[in-house]
Amino acid sequence: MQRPFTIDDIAMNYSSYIALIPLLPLAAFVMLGLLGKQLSRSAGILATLIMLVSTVLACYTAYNYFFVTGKVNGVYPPVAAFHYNWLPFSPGLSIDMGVLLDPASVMMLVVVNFVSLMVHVFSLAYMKGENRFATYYAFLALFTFSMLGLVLSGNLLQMYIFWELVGVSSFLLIGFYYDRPAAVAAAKKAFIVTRFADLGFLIGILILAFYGGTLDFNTLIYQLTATNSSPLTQSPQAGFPGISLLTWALMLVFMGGAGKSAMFPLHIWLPDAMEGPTPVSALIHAATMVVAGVYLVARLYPIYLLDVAVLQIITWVGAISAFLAAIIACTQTDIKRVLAYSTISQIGYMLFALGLAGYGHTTTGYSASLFHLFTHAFFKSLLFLGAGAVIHFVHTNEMLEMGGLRKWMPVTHLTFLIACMAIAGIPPFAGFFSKEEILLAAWENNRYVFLLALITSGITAFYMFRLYFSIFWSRTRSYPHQHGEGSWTMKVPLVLLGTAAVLVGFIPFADFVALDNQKEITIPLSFSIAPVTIAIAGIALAYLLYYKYNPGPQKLALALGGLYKMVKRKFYFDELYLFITKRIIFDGIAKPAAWIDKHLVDGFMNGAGRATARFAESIKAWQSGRVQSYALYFFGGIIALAALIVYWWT
Amino acid sequence: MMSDFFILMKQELVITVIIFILLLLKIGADLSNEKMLQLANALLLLNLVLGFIGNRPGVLFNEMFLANPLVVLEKNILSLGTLIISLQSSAWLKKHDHVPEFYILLLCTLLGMFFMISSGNLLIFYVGLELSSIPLAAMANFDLGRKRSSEAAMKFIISSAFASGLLLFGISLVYGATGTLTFSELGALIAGGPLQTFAFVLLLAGFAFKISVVPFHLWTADVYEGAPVAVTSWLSVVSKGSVLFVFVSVLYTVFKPIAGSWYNMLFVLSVLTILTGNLFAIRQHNIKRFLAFSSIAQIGFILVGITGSSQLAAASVVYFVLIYVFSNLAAFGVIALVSAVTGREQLNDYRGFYRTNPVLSWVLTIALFSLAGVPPTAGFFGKFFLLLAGAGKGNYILVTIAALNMILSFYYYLRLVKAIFMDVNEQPIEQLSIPAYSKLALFICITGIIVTGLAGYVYDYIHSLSSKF
Amino acid sequence: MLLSALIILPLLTAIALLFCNGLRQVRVLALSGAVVQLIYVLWLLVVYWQQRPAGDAAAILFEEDHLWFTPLNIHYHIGVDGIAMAMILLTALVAVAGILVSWSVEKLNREFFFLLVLLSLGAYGFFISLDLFTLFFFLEVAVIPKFLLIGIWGSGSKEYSAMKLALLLMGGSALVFVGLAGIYFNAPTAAGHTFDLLQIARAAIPAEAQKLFFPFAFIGFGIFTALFPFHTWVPDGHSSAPTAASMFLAGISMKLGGYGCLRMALLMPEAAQAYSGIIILLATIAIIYGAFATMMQTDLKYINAYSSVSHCGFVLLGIGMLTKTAIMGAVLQMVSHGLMTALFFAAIGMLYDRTHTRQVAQLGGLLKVMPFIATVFVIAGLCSLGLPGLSGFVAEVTVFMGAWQNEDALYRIATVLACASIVLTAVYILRAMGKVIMGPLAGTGSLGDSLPDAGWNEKLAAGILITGILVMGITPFWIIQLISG
Amino acid sequence: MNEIPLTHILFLSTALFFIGMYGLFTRRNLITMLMAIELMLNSVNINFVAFNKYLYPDKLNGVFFTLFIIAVAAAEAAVAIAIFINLYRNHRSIDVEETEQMRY
Repeated sequence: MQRPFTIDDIAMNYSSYIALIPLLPLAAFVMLGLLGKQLSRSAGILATLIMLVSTVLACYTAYNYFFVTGKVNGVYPPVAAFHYNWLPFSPGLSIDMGVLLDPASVMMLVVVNFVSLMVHVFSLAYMKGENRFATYYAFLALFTFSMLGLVLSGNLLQMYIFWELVGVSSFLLIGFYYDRPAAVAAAKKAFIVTRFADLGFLIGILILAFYGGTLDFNTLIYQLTATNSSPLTQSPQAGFPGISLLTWALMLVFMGGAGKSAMFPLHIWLPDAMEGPTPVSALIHAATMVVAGVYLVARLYPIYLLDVAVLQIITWVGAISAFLAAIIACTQTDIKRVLAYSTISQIGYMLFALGLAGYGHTTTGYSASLFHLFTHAFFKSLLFLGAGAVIHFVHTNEMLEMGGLRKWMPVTHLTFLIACMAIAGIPPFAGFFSKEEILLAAWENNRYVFLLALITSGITAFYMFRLYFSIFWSRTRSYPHQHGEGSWTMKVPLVLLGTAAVLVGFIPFADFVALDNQKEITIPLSFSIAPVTIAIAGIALAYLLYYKYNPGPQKLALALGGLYKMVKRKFYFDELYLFITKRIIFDGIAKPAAWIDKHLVDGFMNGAGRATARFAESIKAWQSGRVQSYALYFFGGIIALAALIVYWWT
Repeated sequence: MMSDFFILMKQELVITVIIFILLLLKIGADLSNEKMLQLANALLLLNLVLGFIGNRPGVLFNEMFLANPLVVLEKNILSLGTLIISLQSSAWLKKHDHVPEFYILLLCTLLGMFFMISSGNLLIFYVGLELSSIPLAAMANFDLGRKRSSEAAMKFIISSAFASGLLLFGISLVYGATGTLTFSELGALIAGGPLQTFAFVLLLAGFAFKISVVPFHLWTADVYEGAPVAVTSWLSVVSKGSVLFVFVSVLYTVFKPIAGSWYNMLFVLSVLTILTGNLFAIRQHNIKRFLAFSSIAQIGFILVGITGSSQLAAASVVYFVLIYVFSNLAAFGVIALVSAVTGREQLNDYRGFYRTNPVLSWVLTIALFSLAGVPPTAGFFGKFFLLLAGAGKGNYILVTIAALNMILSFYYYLRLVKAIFMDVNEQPIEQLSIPAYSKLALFICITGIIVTGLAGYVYDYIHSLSSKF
Repeated sequence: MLLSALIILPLLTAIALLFCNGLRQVRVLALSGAVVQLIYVLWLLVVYWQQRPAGDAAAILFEEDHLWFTPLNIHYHIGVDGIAMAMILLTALVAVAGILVSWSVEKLNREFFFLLVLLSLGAYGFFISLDLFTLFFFLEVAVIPKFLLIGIWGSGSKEYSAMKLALLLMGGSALVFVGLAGIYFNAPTAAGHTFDLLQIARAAIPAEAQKLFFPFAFIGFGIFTALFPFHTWVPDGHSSAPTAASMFLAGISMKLGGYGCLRMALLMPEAAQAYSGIIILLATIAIIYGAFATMMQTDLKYINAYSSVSHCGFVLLGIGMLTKTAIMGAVLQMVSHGLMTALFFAAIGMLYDRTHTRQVAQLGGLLKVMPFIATVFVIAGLCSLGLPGLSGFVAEVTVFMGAWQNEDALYRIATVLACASIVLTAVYILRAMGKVIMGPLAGTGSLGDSLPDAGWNEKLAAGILITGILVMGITPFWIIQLISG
Repeated sequence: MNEIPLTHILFLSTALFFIGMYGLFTRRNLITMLMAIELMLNSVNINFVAFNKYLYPDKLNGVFFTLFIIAVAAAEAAVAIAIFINLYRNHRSIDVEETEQMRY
């Protein structure tokens, strides 16, 4: 694998404006943060306009990268547009703030900007009348900035920095309704769980950086892939018995990714994160931030390719997450939670697609995964925005309290249907193509995974349409407050995303985003039969159970009994974590630590003081006040000294 | 020859003259207390001034009486202390009806100390010692009506008589072993035989008694508590200082040959002294008694310095005594004023002192900090150099013990500071008007505390003088 | 003379304070003094940049050397290198902020500001002195003002805390003294015995002497910077102290210890090498155990005090790792923690002034009532949990990077444990934040949500510190250049 | 010519010294204690004279010293008695056990 070169003259025609793409939202954040109060209503519009500019720039960059610069001898070269030596540790080792353009990052650039813009527009209506309206947009801008920085970063620790920043902005946005205890708890949970994962990420970075001798992605990849003499690859030494340092490093880095992408068993924060405003969920917890884990693994893919074991772990983590999340999604009644679990499930797809290369047959999973990431961004954000519109209309998250909404909100209904089709993998919607590629990769590499994925896709179709039917069909209710579907600012994003969800599937994605030496992906029509049929079966089942309101579902639930309950309670993961934190961390470690400090360490100091005082009290009789005893002691002293001289020092 | 006599013994002569003047005044015209105090203070000031001019080194009466710059300086330090004390005690003496006697006795002791300091011979040394201690007993009794005062005097006279008895026994043994009483000759003859060493122990005990080294210290607290404040401060500063000067010179010259054994003794004694002083000081309630024990601890630190047995050590001791004069007298100045006006001498009486007397509180606090050795007060430098001198011998165990004991001493000094600044008190000491004399005295002390440390050349000067060690 | 001004200015301010009375005069004087000092320090920084040979952070500038005690060869020798410069800057910033937050101290205000200024004076002197004697001198100068500040103006069991602090620090300086004496007599310099840092550094101290005296000096200084298990003065002292004093204590005074430890480690490299294992052990314990102890605290000031124990552990960790990067990280952590914890204490003080409670359980949702203070609180918290863009991250990641360069397996484990603290910190910070700032409103008493938000002085104070934090967090390269070329 | 050897005299003086010390430790009447001290001083005198006569007869240091001691002892006794009288005025007794107000 030859040194990925960076062509300066290419770099030239980006560096001028490319930095603006993330910096504009930052500017918006600072502006709104400082003088949000003054421009209350116009704050949103301002932020949205800035986002628009940034999006246009992003698209122009993409155009520039893919079509103007184009391929250089067969591949799209990674371009380090520019970098600034931000925090030098030691010669060679430093955090550089830079911009690294390669197909993946450019693709993400577009996605993040576009979705973010849509959310900005949507929120104009959705968040109208919030008293912290400006703050909301400030946080949105902050998040967009951080996400873009993450996407563009060309340096491990730069990525970590923005990784943390997206984490904190997600914390702020989840906790936006800060006076709701539930929201606060969810925000804390999200931050701490991801922080725990980031610990792994950080240590992984330390290992990689130390042995790679650099933090820069390109150089790092070159160092580790080119030279096999790198101490990382030689297994046990310095590492933990049996497992090579490389494995450790990659697993730890993946741990970070798994945390952000809410993979089992670190997924617990994502469903709770739905406490945040719905557009936020659409942006952060569906389209962009949660896929950061996938993006991270993709970034370091050449290194991951060195270590089969980790890739296989990734595969199974992804596959299992996809499956379990899908099952849980079937039992949830809070529409946002359903979507959250479906998000987990879909990201599971992306991750195991990446991992599949571990079985060493084909590496097509890479572009498949990123393709799914790409399409998923559109239809999932669409779903969330649709859900947002619905919630905005009915003022509840409970699907059981909905039904027949198609009458009142046709646009939402239509777009939502499209999105459901897309996620269920019905041709010709976007989801179909990406999912097909993933399934194909699975088929080529590991049949078990393929099987699991197939079943999951069926379940996906089922629960999505369960959702769809119970919102828009089922029994028709009357809603007290009959205001319309919502202003155009809410409709436009839905429509735009809808069209995207229809069209993006036709993009020959693999031509743009692929590994350097990857073979063409061609899906034989015959292959598509099984998935599609299964998807349709799922839809059919959903139709039977939920098209008209009937007692069927309850019966089914009762029939399944304990199983149903276990799934409904999300396999008791939250309880498990609660036990670990409360019983083990707090009661088990922290309480004793505090006790020791108060009673042993501190007690020792005070005890020493008291002991001295008591000793002083005990010898006071010496000073008896009798002049004769004084004289006696005097004489005794002389004798003692004489004795000392005689017997000790001679 | 005759001129020699007048020049070398100038300071002693001046004191003698002053004593006689006071005596005649006492017999003849009876002046009012104010007048008498003015006169006395004026004379003491004169004495101090005269002490600085026209000195030169030399010896008299075949080496019985030595005079050299260091000795002169030491004497001047003592005269300074005397002046300050007399200024401070004016508030108390005003109401007393034996002012001249007080000064006569005071000056007699001072005279004795002078002789002791410049003694070149055990005989003169003994006479000086007695002359400096016997009148002191009488002074301790100067609050004639108070039980405690007379008790203190009794304890002091008995103990000191006993001590001097042992000292004499030691001297007699030295004489028996060497056949001479002159320091210079002794220095050559001392070889460290058992008899000599035992004799030395007795001598050491004699010194240790005067500077109240544990276990020869037991009289200190009671006498300090019982005696009038003026006498207490005199005891704790001037008499102690004088004996220290002699002690150092005798150790470093006469007993140099047996330095090994007395080094070990001082090691033990210093540790004992610091510990005991601190431990007892922790739980005192009477402020004079408290200062007595704290001064014992101070002596311990000085001993640590003395173990260094070098020019550095000698200089540091003299330097420390100078600083000690300022710090301790500043403290005693405030206490004297308070007890003279209100008669309150308990530590608890000082609770909330800052509310009523901010100035006095700051003076007392600075004095305490200087005693505790907190920069930028001079006490810090004094202690630092003492311990450094001690460390010079390479005995870091001793230095560590001493240094860690600073924590203890810190504790009780800060306890008083806490009482002054932080505690609340329903009937605090009322607001006091500081008489001019005390003002002057306190001013001298505080400037001393500030300047002596920060101005490096003071130490340099003393160091240059103590070159003979 | 350039550098002596750093001592002379506060001295003059202090003396002037004695002669003016009335809160108005006093605080204006104190503030103007501090501000002038800050400006002067900034100017000095500029001069330093210009004069210093490029990339040489070890270069000592503005040297002054006067013989002080001839017989002992003690000098008044001052000068600054990059590290000292950074610490001075920190001191100046915190000093101004501290004076600002104690704008309306009611009782004995003259003495209060006098002591504050004296404290800062001690810090300045300490950081600029190149002679171990003056170093020790200023170290102790700074002890007594702490005692009085806590004891007189403090809250809670103030006397106890003040006494504890004074005694432990006294013990620390006693140990330091022994160490210094050992260095003095054992450094084979050309000029005989000397306290001069540079000369001692040039003439290497014999290894066995180092091994004998390094522990004294290091533990002694360590006590000042909350070395486990001598950290017990930190929680009580900080939480009893008045706001400004807490800021000075945690922001400046604890740094004296770290700086001293650093100097000692550089002065006695062999010994530092020999003992680094123990240092690392203690530091790691402090980090983890401090963090866990913090989780169980219910009083905001205790939370911050214990977290200071944990954070100062990073300083010692960095020093103990003995790699260039790690030591750089230690210095960064000193500066960062100084600013951050000062800000935190300031925020807590502001909350306390209004709600009259520091119990987490009794507070809640204050973001609604006092958005500014709440924001300050949040920023301080985020900085303390090492959020990128704020100073904390820069310092910690540097320490980690440097620590990891030490290849010993056990040291690696220590590093990993230290890394774990980023999670623990997040836990306790978010718990406190979630309860006090977010959630339903509580603790505002009868006033309800009519409690006033920060006044101009508090805003200014917070602004200064936040600026420092942001500048360091967003553009760390210049301070890195400052301290390590 | 049977001359008394020095040792005998030294024995005497030492015995006298410790008798005096014993008296000081045991007697409760202050006057008696003072007398005991005088005993000790006298033993010292004997020492000096003896040493002077037997060992260093050429000079008279010892004898002079003795004279001084006697003089000083007299002065000491005078002051001591004065103090005791005052003590008696205050305490109505010169029993050493009575004077233990100040202790600890």
